[in-house]
Amino acid sequence: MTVGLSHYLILGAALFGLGALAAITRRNAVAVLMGVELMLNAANLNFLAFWRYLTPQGMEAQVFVIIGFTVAAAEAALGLAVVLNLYRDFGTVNVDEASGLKG
Amino acid sequence: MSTLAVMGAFLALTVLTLFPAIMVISTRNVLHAGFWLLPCLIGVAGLYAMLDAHFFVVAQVLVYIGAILVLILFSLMLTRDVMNPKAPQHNGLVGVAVPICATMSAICALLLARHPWPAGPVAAAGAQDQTVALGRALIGTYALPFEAASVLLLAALVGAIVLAKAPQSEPPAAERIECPGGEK
Amino acid sequence: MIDLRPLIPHCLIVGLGILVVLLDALRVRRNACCLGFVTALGAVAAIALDWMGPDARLWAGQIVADPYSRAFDTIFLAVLAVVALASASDEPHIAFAGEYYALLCFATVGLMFTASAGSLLILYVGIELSTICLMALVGFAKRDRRSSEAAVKFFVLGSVGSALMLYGCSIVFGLAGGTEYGKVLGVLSGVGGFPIVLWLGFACVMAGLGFKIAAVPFHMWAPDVYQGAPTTITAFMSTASKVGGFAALLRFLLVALGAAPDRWAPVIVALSAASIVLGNLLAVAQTNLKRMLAYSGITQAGYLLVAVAGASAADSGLAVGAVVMYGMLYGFMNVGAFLVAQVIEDHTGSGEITALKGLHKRQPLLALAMLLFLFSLGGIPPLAGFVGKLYLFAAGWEGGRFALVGLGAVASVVALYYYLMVALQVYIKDPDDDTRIPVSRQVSLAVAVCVVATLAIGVYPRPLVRLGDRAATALHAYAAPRPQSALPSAQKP
Amino acid sequence: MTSAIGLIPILPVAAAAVAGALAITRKAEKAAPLFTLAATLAACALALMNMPGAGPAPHVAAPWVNLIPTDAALAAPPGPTHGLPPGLSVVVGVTLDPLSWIMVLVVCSVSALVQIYSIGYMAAEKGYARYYCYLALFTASMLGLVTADNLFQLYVGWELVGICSYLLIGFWWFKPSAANAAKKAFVVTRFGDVGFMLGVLLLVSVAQSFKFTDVFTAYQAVADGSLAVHGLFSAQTFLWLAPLLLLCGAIGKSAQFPLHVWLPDAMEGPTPVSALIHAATMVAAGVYMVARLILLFTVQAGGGAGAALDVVMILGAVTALIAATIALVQVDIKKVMAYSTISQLGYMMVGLGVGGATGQVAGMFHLVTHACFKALLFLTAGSVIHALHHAKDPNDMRGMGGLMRRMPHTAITCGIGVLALAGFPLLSGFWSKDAILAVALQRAGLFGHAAGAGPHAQVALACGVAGLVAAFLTAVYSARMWLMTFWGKPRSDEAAHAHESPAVMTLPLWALAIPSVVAGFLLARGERFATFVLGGEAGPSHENLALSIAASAIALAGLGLGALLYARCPAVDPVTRLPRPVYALFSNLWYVDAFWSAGVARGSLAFGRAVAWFDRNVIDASMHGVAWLVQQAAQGMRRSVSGQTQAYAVVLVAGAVAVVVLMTLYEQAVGSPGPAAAAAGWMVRR
Repeated sequence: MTVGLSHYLILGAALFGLGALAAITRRNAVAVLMGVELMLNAANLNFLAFWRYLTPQGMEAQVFVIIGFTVAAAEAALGLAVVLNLYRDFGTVNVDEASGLKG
Repeated sequence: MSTLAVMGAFLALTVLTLFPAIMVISTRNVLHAGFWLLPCLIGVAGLYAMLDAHFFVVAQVLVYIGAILVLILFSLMLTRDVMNPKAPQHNGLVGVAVPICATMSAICALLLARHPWPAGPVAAAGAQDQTVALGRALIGTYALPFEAASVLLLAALVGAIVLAKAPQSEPPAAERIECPGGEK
Repeated sequence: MIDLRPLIPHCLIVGLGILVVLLDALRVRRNACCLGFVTALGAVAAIALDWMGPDARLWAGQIVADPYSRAFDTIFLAVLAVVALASASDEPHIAFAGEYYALLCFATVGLMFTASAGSLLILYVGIELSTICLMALVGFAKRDRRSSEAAVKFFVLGSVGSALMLYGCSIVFGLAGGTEYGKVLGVLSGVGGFPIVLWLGFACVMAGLGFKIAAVPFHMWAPDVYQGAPTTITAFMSTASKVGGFAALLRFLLVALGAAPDRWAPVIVALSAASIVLGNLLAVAQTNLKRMLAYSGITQAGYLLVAVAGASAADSGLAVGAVVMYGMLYGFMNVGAFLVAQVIEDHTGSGEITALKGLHKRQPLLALAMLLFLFSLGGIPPLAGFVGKLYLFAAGWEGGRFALVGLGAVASVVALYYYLMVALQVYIKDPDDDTRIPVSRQVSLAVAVCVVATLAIGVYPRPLVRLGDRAATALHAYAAPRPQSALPSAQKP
Repeated sequence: MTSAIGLIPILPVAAAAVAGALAITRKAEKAAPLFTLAATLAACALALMNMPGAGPAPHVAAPWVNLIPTDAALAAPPGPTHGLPPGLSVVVGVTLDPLSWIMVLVVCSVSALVQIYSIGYMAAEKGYARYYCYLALFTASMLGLVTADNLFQLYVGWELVGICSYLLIGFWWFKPSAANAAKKAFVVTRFGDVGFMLGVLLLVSVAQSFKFTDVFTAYQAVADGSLAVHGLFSAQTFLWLAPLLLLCGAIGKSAQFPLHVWLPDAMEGPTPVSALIHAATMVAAGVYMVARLILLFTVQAGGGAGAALDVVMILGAVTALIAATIALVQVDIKKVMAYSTISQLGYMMVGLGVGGATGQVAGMFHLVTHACFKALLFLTAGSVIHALHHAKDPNDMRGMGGLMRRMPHTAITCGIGVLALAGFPLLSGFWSKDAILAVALQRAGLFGHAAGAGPHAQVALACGVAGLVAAFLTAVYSARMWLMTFWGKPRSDEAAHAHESPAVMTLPLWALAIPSVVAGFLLARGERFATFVLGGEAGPSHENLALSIAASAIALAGLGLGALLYARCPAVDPVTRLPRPVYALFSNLWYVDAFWSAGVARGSLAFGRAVAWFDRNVIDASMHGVAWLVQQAAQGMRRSVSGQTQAYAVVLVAGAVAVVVLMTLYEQAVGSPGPAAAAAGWMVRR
């Protein structure tokens, strides 16, 4: 049995689900950010697997991954600033404690 | 490399990726979760290597592990003193989120695995050729998304600076503490 | 050599963003309101430049400049101009005024990319660019706890939405070998018409776009974020950003998935019905003006989706025209309503609907403007909202979505209830305090622009109809060169 | 000169703008009526100068907008469309055919008189210019509605009338009851408007044009089978659904059972506004619309009997009867008149329900005469209330009495109005009511037979009889109202010291009293009216002496009964001081009185109370119930929006999953294997 495209895709799906789970269930905002990074990693893995197995001559997948990296970096930078702000105003970094807006 | 060795390497990398991912979710200590992210990202870099995406192996290590992860760990340490170690680290949504995320993963995995993808890997170009081609693409066909991504980074930078910079006058400390739902 | 003229307006707006930061940093603010005016003027200039540029498809159709994209660009830039103008009076109080306008400009560029996107790559970049800018802008009022909370919420949900969308893009890429819409369309002509996996990609991309347009069930962020964000940003988000989502959605559905409308239509119908019902129901119960407008915005997204659903069955021209038209007039009337809300909130410190009590005594012209916006949102003739809704429902009807149009009609009645509740406060209730509410000249000008547009479009919609018409023709021409054999029914041997 | 008729609806809008400017700037507010009155009179003059004659009716039109002009749609290959064609255009136009012309005159004259009257009535009120701004806007909307030559304009006018009534009923916004009444009027009529809008859309989708003439042609073609109906409906369904949807609009606007609940509450507005709403504008819109589109109600597949007309007629009869009984038990003078209006609108519907030109003429005739005397009645009521405005409840008839001497002009003109309303022989109401009863009973086969399509004979008979009963009740409550107000001795200090209103208020009363007396007679019992409306053709004759005598008798009997019951109520009985034999005679009469009280009157009073109870506790309550349910559901939903970011994220992710699942279900419904089925198959094969 050889390692095929679907193996990578299944692994990506699992990683995506785990990332989503982290983003949804962890209270700490930084941990939520980690979950989002895992989800983005899963998508990047998908892209590179497709690239390798289906379009090794094409460039779009790699460009997409670069964009994915950029977005991840941007979100990390901005996200941490947002968390810092939350900490300043609420004295906490737990996402679920900032729930004054509702209804 | 023999087929078996490839399979073995893949399985090892799978474990290296998924087990730390599970630990990121489940471990109580957030700082430990941050550290668990390291092997996970390294595992993904290994997978990139198996896919012959040499540039991205380096990029993964530099960008994710070198920059993002350090940023995350740094901010975890910055805010750690406010985290009560006895307070729950997970919200009440675990019971709902696990089935939903599991369903999502299962649907994705089943459908993607079932699809009749065109056969077999085609030989990939060497590392140097690949990188050259990527560089050309980024100033050629894909110049626009590349430039747009640079604007995106600029915007994120500007936004992060604005948000992170302390306001001129801090609100009084007393006001900060009595937040709704602050006492869990 | 590639003709880059179609990208001049994009470059102009990016340059404008950098310029205002520099102006701010170099303290070239002789007049405190200078930055807002510069931004507004730049936006208007960009509209003119945009329409002077040639039609083109650049880089293998990744980005398309045509009347369709220009019509939407016009909406984004007009909203940018009005919002920048309205923010100008607050400029001395904004801590980072230059950065504020710069981020608005960058967000607008991102939206312009989404309207021009001919591939998921550009679409994703555009959506991310606008979302990241808005994340920072939502949290801009740093000393306001609600602003910080809204920023966290928008950040967490926006990141999850963007991750879902990227994952969806990867699946579509895997199927098509590329994300240019023509390639995606090619997948549909392959074996089995609509590959099952494409659903997965579609669902994930739809989640990202649904987040942008705030349609149920991807809407949960909207009320909280709208309420917490600075009101000018809310005005921008609830109009330009929402319409940008529709610009991308229509092109994606009608071009990339244009050969399988019967497959995606049920999803659109379901989202539309759910948005209309839930948005209305929750709007009824609101006491905060911005929250009420947020839920009403969810309902409005549902109305727009009625036309999109209509585009699936019949010729799409009417639906595209209707969406362009409604996008434009919705921009004006909704921004206007939020600007009035901002004036009231600044003055009274309260965002509750009751803060509008007796507004007609405290500021009669502003009260009249609010009444016009509310009636227009409620779809009462002869205001713009009526004509727009007529078009949307006509498009839905044309597409055979009779039940959905019926639901929309009934919902319009219910919607009147909560719009009238606000009108009641403005006109019927006595104010607690009789002092006049001051309105700065800049805000007056911005509100006046919205009022004139709301009235003019309602009384004489012809020019806007022409605009929508041109946009529809352009999209039609863009989709048309694809082989008709791409239709699943035609490719049977 | 003809082209100037386009100004008829525009002039009052301009005047409203001027008045609005005065209201906002709060300068020279007293000048507002000059502008609005001038505009109204000018519109009236324009109409008079362009009276439709033998030739084609005066008409101007201008293309306004192509509704669906997409080049893409035009370029597309012809495929199945579901209705609206590419290039459907709206041509705005003003027409002055006889029907419109009459309405323009009625609207302008009533509006002008109300404006004059309001100069006195509203003199002490705040927001004087605002009031005139609304009045002018109201007039303009109604003029736009009645001069429309197409459904689009009709619909726009329809909605504007609703908004204006909202603004006017809520004019005294500081009274919570006024604010609520305004909201109620708007929301309740909107329920009907939904049906109306759907009906318009349905008709336009089939006719592919907004113009009345095109719509009629298309409708006739569908009935003949020469035009197919696309979409959901069969031709048969379309033929009954379209008129009934339109009727929904009329039920709301013209306050027909069961949507009449808004109208009595609408009395919260200033009284002259009530006069305008009840006589010429808001409520007349529904009747006018049905009359204008009567062809749609009459034409049925294969010339068969009209189910739609049956509905119109029954609805009208039920409304007329119920409202009349309720009016019997009211003590608020304006409430009596409100229910009376509802009842009379029911009458008009009965007339329209006969169908064809006959029904159209009968309904419109009553609309015109009713406009005269009901405007008169409301203005007199306003005069009384104005005189008693220091009283705790100036509307309560129990606090009135004896105003005849204090306010002779008001009392006499009110008396004329009451007699006209009751159908006193030879007054205007007598002729028009008689015409309605005559056409209804003719349709039923009595007094000669009517040919052509129309409602079933049994229905017509029942409704005609109901009309007779209602006529009797009308006479009773009319007499009661007048006697309680003006007769006898004052029952309160305010009534004892009331003063006649100023000339600016009494002159309009006399101006309305004259047509209330002579309008019916001049229009020669509806025949001259019919000839005019039908554009020169001689209208069918409904001359029937027997019926006229019967109707007169019923009206007189009702008035007499009312007099018997209420002439004594207002004060200490003067007859007790009469010589004994005469008193005995009156005592005997008193037995008759008691008999009637115990029998018919008390019975009908009880019935009236029961209906009022039903009205309040069932119909009103069900409206409130729906509102309550929505509120509860909304509050429940609201609690589920917890403010927890990650709960929102769950919904977001679940939404994406749900989209995939939804597509699976849909695919299975249409027969191809969805992802779940495909996945299951894959597992089995492994």
